[in-house]
Amino acid sequence: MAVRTTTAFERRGLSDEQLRQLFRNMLLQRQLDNRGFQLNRQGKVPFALGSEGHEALQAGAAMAFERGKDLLAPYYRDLGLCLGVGLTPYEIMLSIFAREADHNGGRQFPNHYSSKATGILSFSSVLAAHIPHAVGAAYAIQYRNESGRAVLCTNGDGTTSEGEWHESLNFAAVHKLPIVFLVENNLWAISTPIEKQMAQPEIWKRAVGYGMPGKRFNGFDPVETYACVKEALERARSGGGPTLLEGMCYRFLAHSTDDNDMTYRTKDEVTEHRKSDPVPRFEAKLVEAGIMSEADVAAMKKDVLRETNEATDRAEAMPFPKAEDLYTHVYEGAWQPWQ
Amino acid sequence: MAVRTTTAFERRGLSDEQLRQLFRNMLLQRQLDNRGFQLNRQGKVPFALGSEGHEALQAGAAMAFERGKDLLAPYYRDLGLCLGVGLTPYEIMLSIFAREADHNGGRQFPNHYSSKATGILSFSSVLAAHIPHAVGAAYAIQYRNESGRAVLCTNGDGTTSEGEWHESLNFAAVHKLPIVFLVENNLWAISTPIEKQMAQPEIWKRAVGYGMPGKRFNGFDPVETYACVKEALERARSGGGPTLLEGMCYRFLAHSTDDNDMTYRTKDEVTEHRKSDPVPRFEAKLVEAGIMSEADVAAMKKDVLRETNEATDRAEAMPFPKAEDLYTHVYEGAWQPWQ
Amino acid sequence: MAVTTSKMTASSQTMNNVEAVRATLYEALKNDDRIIILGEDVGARGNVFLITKDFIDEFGPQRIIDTPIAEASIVGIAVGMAMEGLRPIAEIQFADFIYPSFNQIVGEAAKTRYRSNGEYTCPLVIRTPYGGGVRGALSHSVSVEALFYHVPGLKIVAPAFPADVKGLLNAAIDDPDPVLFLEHKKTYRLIKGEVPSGHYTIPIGKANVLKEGTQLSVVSYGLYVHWALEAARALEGDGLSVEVIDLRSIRPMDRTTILNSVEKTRKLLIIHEDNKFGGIGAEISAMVAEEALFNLDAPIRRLCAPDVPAMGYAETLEHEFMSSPEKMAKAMREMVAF
Amino acid sequence: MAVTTSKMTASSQTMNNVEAVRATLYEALKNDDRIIILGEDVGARGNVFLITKDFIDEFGPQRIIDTPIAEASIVGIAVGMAMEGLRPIAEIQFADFIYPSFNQIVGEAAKTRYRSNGEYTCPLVIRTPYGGGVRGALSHSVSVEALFYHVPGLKIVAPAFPADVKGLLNAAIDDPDPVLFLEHKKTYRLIKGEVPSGHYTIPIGKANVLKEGTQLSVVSYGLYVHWALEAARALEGDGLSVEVIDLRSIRPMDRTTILNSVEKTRKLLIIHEDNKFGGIGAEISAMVAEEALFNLDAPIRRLCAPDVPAMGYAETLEHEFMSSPEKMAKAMREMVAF
Ligand SMILES: Cc1ncc(C[n+]2csc(CCOP(=O)(O)OP(=O)(O)O)c2C)c(N)n1
Ligand SMILES: Cc1ncc(C[n+]2csc(CCOP(=O)(O)OP(=O)(O)O)c2C)c(N)n1
Ligand SMILES: [Mg+2]
Ligand SMILES: [Mg+2]
Repeated sequence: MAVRTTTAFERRGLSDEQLRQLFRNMLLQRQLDNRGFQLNRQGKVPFALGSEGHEALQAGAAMAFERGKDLLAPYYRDLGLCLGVGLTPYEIMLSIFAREADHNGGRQFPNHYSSKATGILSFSSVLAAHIPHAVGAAYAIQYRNESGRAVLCTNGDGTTSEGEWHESLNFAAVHKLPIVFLVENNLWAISTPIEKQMAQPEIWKRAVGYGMPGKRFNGFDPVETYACVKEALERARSGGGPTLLEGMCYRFLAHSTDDNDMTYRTKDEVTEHRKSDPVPRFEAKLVEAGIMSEADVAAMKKDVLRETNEATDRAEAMPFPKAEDLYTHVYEGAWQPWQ
Repeated sequence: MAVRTTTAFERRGLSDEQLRQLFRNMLLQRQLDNRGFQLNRQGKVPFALGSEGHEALQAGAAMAFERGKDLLAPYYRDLGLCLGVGLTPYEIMLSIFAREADHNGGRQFPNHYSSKATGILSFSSVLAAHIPHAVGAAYAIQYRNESGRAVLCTNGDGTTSEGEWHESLNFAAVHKLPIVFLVENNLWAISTPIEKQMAQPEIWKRAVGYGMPGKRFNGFDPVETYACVKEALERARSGGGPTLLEGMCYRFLAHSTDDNDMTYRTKDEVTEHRKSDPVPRFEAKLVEAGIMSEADVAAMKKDVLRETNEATDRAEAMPFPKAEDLYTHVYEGAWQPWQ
Repeated sequence: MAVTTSKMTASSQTMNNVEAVRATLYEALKNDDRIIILGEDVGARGNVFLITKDFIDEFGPQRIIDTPIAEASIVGIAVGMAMEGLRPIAEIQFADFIYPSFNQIVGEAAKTRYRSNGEYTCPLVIRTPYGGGVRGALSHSVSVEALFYHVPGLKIVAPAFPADVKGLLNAAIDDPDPVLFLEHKKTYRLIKGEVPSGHYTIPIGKANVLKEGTQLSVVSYGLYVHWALEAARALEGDGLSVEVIDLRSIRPMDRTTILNSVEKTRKLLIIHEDNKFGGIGAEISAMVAEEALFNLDAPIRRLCAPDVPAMGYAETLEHEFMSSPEKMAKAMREMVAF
Repeated sequence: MAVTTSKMTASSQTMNNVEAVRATLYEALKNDDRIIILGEDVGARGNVFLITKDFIDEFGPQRIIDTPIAEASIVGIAVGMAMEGLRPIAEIQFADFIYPSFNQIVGEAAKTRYRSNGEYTCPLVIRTPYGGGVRGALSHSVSVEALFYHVPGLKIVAPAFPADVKGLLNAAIDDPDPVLFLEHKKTYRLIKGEVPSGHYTIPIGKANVLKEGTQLSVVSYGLYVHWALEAARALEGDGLSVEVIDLRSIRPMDRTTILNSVEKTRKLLIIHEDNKFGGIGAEISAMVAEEALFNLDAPIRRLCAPDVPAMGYAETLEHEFMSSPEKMAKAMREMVAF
C-alpha cells in the first residue's frame, strides 16, 4: 500500500502499514501483559510484571531498531520492545511459564528476555548492570568497523541513580560509541517517586555533562518516539556517537504482581495519567486519520487475542526444565561436582 | 594589623594577615612535599606523593573552612588542605614516617591524613569511596540541625568517573545537604589525560544534571579559590544545599615517587604549566601589592624550612608501631585470634 | 528449643520473623533518635516485605529515607553517618543487590576502625533478605554470607527464629562495629515463635543448641536449621539421637559450642543452603579438623547446594537446588550409621 | 621444580614474572585481534608495573584502552565485549580496587553463561596484582582470592613461577569462561625462571608438585609457595622430607593432587598469605577432612595471616602480618614431629 499523507498527525515517514504495525505491537503488548497477570491470578505462574503505559514508547523505539543489525540491551519492563524487535509471543510465554524451551531455560525470572538470534543481550535482575555490557557490545561493533550497526540500551528512571549508569555513559561518550541510551521515565521506581530519586527531574539534561546530545520526548506518542530513537540510532550507526534519550511515560500498573501501588500513590494520580493512555489514544488517531477503520481495529484486537491465546496454550503445553538441567552451562563442558 | 586596600588584586575580603597566611600555607606545603621526596631519595621512606601545583587551590579552600565547625573529607593529594584546616607539619611527618603516634598508627599509606580532632574524616586509597562518607556526614549535620556547619569534600578529576561519585552527588542534591564537592582538576589521572577520562572536560557542567549549582575557577589563584569555596560553603551552611566546584590546576610532579611522568607527557607540557606556578606568582603579587616585602618573604621561607626541619626531626625520632599493634582496633575490645 | 537471651522478661508474644524485625526496628527508632533507616522503598511502601510499613509517617522522611537506587552509596552514606555519630540501619532490598556495595562494606565499613587506628568507628547495620525457596529465581535467591565471612572487621549474623531475630538485631544495633544482618526471606512468614517483650540482646557470636543429641552434631543456620531440626526430631522415633546447633552468628563463629558438641557426638554434619565450595561449611569443617581431628569417628560431611551459580526460576530447578528435611534425614542416618 | 606444560619446546628464556605476563600478552595481541586490553594507565604508561609498556604504540589505542577510573565499568564493558565476540583482558590496577567491580564479576561475568542457558558466554580475563610484602600498606596489599573463590562460574588462578604465568595466562585467554588471573606483585621482579618459547598452555585446575616428600604435604600458592619451598629444602638437611604443592589454580581446585599427596604423607599443612578465617585453606582442609580423614596422622594445620583487616604500612606491622621461610620451617618441623 502506498504511503498517504494525512493531516491528523505527523507520521515521520512511516507508512500506513508501519503505523498499523506500531499499533498492533501496542495491542499485543497489552494483551500479553494482561495474560501474565491473569495467569498469576489463576495461580499458574508465581510472578508477573507489566509494562502498561510503556507501549507507545516501546513500539516506537522498536520500529527504529534495524533487525539483523542492531543490538538491544533491554531491561525487564521491555516486553514491547522485545516483541517489536522480533521476539514472538510464544517466546514471551515460554519465559512467563519458565519452560525448558525458554531462551534462559526457565532459569531467570520472567521478563528477562534474551535471544542471541534476535540480537537481544542477556541481562540479570541487578539494575544497571547491563548498561556497561551494552557499551562493551557497542565497542565491539565500532572496533570491528561494523558501521551501520548500533546498540539500543534501555533502563528506567530510577536506574539512572546507579553508579554503573554513570560510568557507562561516560565511557561511551569518550569513545563516541554507536549506542543510544534510552531512559523510560515512568516517574516511579517501585514506590519511589522521581523527586526522591533526583533533585532535577530532567534526566536528558545530564547528557551535557557527558558531552553527548540529550533529548526528552513524549513516550506516549509512538510516532514521536520512533522519530527520536531513529534519529539517535542513525547518528550512532554513522559514527556520530552516543545519545541520551528520555521518553516520558507512566507506569499504570503496580510494579509487579508482588506490589500494591495504592500503598504509596493515589488512585487519582493514576486515573489522571490514564486519561493519556497511549493505546486508546493512538487507536483514535489512526481511526480519525483514516488509517484504520473501527472494523479494522476490532479485527486486529481479535487477532491479537487469538495470537496471545495460541502462544499461551502452546507454551503452557511445553515441559518444564528437567532437574538435571540445573547442572548445565556452569562452565563450558560437563559439570564437575567439585568445580 | 588593619586591613588595607590594595589595587594589585582582588582580595575578596581577606586581610593582609590572611593573605600572608595563605602564602605561608603554600610555602609550607611545597616544603613538606619536597621533604617527602627527599626522604624517599635518601631511602628513609619507601613512598612519597606531592601536590605541587595544588598549593593555591588547597590553601584557598582551607581558608574558607571553619575550624571546629566544618568537616573535611579529603583525598591523598590534600596535604595543603589538611595543613590549612589545622593539621601540623609534625602530624604530616608522622604519617610520612609511619610512626606509632600517627593518627592512623602507621597503618595507612602516607598522605592518607585523618584526624577526628581536626574534623578530617578517615579515607582509604580506594578512589571515590570517601565521597558517600562525606555525604553521610553532611546528612548527620543536617539531621541534627547543626546549621552553620558544612562538609568540604575533595577529589581529583579522574575520580569523577567512578560510580560512587555520581551516586553521592545525586543523593546530596536530593536532600539539599550542606556539602561542597570540590574537584581538583589537574588534567591528569596518573598517566591518563583528561580527554581519555571524559568527552567533555568541564566537570562543573555536570552540576546541572544533578540540580545543584556548579562553578569552575582558577585554582592557581588562592584568593579566587577562597572566594568560590567560601561562597559555596556558606550556601551549604545556611541551608542552600550542595555545590559542585571545579578548581583548575596542574600536577607539576609525577604522580608519586613510583611514577615517571616523562613516559606519558612531555617536558614541554610541564614547563608550559610551570610558567603559571602559583607559588612564585602569588609571592610576586603580594610583594607588588606591598603586603609583603622581599625580606618578609625570605624570612617566611626560612621559618617554613625551620618548621619543616623540626617536624621532620621530631617525627623521625618517634618509635614505629609495635608488632602487637597489628592486632588492635579490629573490633572494639581485645582481638581474638579466631575472629 | 532453647532460646538464650541475656535479659528475658516474663511476657512474650507470638510473631513471625517479619514481625520480629519490624518490632525490633520500631523499638530502636523509638528509643534512639540517632537511628536512621535508609534503603530503597523503605518509606511509603514500607519495604517490599512491609517490614517498615508506616514508619515514615511516625518517624518522618528524615529518619526513614527512601534512597535512590544506588546500593554503593546506600552503604557508603550510612558509613559516613556512622562515622559522624548516627546509628544508620541500611537496607539492601534483596541480598542479590548487595554486590554493588561490596566496596563500601568490605573496603570501607569493615576497615574504618582499623585504618584510623580507632579514631573513627562504623556502628552500622546492613539488613538484607537472602535465600531461596520462594521462586525468586537467579537474582532474588542468593545466599551471600560466604562472600563476606572472610572479612575481618565485619560481623555477620543470620538468625532463624523470631526471638533470635529480635535479640540479635538489638545486639547488632548496639554493636559499635558494622554488622551484616541476614534475614532468610522464606522464613519471614513461615516461621513463628514466642518473642520476649522488652529490650534484650543475644550476644553476637554465640550459637544455640536447639536440640541435644549424642550420635551426631548437625550445624546449620537460616531456613535449613528448621528443616534440620525437623529431620532430627523425626529420627528420634527411630532411636537416633542427633544434636542440632543453630549457628546464628557466622562471624565471629562460636567455636566452643561446635567443638563441645563434636567432642560429645564424635561426628559432624554441616548443612547449608549456599553452595559448597568455599562456603561457611568449609571454615567450620577446617576449624574442627584443626582443633578436634582425633575426636572424630567419621569424616566431616557438608550437605550443601551444588556448585552452580544459582537456583533457577522453574520449580524443577529450584527444587533440585534446595535441600529438604528428607534429604537431611538421609544424610543424618548415613552419618550415624558410619 | 617440575614445570608441567602441555606443550614444551626445546628453547626457553629466563624471565621474571612481569616479563612473563608481558611476553604472553604480547603474543596474544599479535595472534588474535579479538584481544583487547583495557584498564587504568595501561596505555602510554604501560601499566604501573610497565607490563604493557609500548603496547599502545604497536597495537593502537583501540586495543590498548586507557579507561576512565571506573572499575565496575572496566569489567562490565569487558563483559559486553566478551558477549559480543571479543576477547577482552581487563586489568584492575591493584587487587584492592577490584571491590567496585564485584557486581560485574560475581553477579554478571560468572553468571552470563548460566543465566542465558548457554546462549551467551563470557570469555574474559581479569588480571590484577595482589599481595603484600611491598610496603603497599592497607590498600595496596590485599589478597582477594577468598572473596571470589566461592563463586561458581568463575575460575581463579594464581601462578607463582614465570613458566606457569605464561602457561596459565595463555590458558585463561583461551578459556571460554571468565578467569580471574592473580599476580603476586612481590614476585613480579623477585622471581625469575625459565620460560619455554612458543605458545603453550597449562591446564587451569592442575596443581604442581614442586618438591616430593614423604612426611608432610604442604599446599601453598603465590609468593608463599616460594618461601615454603625454601623452607622445605632447608629442612632436607635435617632429614625431613616435605612435599610442596603449588596450587596454581584456586577454582577449580586440584583435589586429586592434594589427596594423593596426603595419602602418602598423612599430614597436611596449608600456607597462605591471606587471613585464615574463610580463606582458601578452609576449603582445602574441609575437602581433605571429607575425603581422607582417616588418612591423617595429625590435625590439618593452616598457617595464615592473622584475622586482621590488612597489613599496615609501617615495616613493623607488615612484618608481623607476613609469614617467612623461618616461620614456615617451624610449622613444618612441628607437623613432622607430631
Ligand atoms: C541493583 C538493584 N537494586 C534494586 C533492585 C530492586 N528493584 C527492582 S525494579 C526496581 C525499580 C526500578 O525502577 P526504574 O529504574 O524506574 O524502572 P521501572 O520499574 O520504573 O520501569 C528496584 C528498586 C534491583 N533489581 N537491582
Ligand atoms: C578505585 C581505585 N582505582 C584506582 C586507583 C589507583 N589510582 C590511584 S591515584 C589514581 C589517579 C587519580 O587521579 P585523579 O582523581 O585525577 O587525582 P590526582 O592524583 O590527579 O590528584 C589512580 C588511578 C585507586 N587508588 N582506587
Ligand atoms: Mg521508573
Ligand atoms: Mg587528576
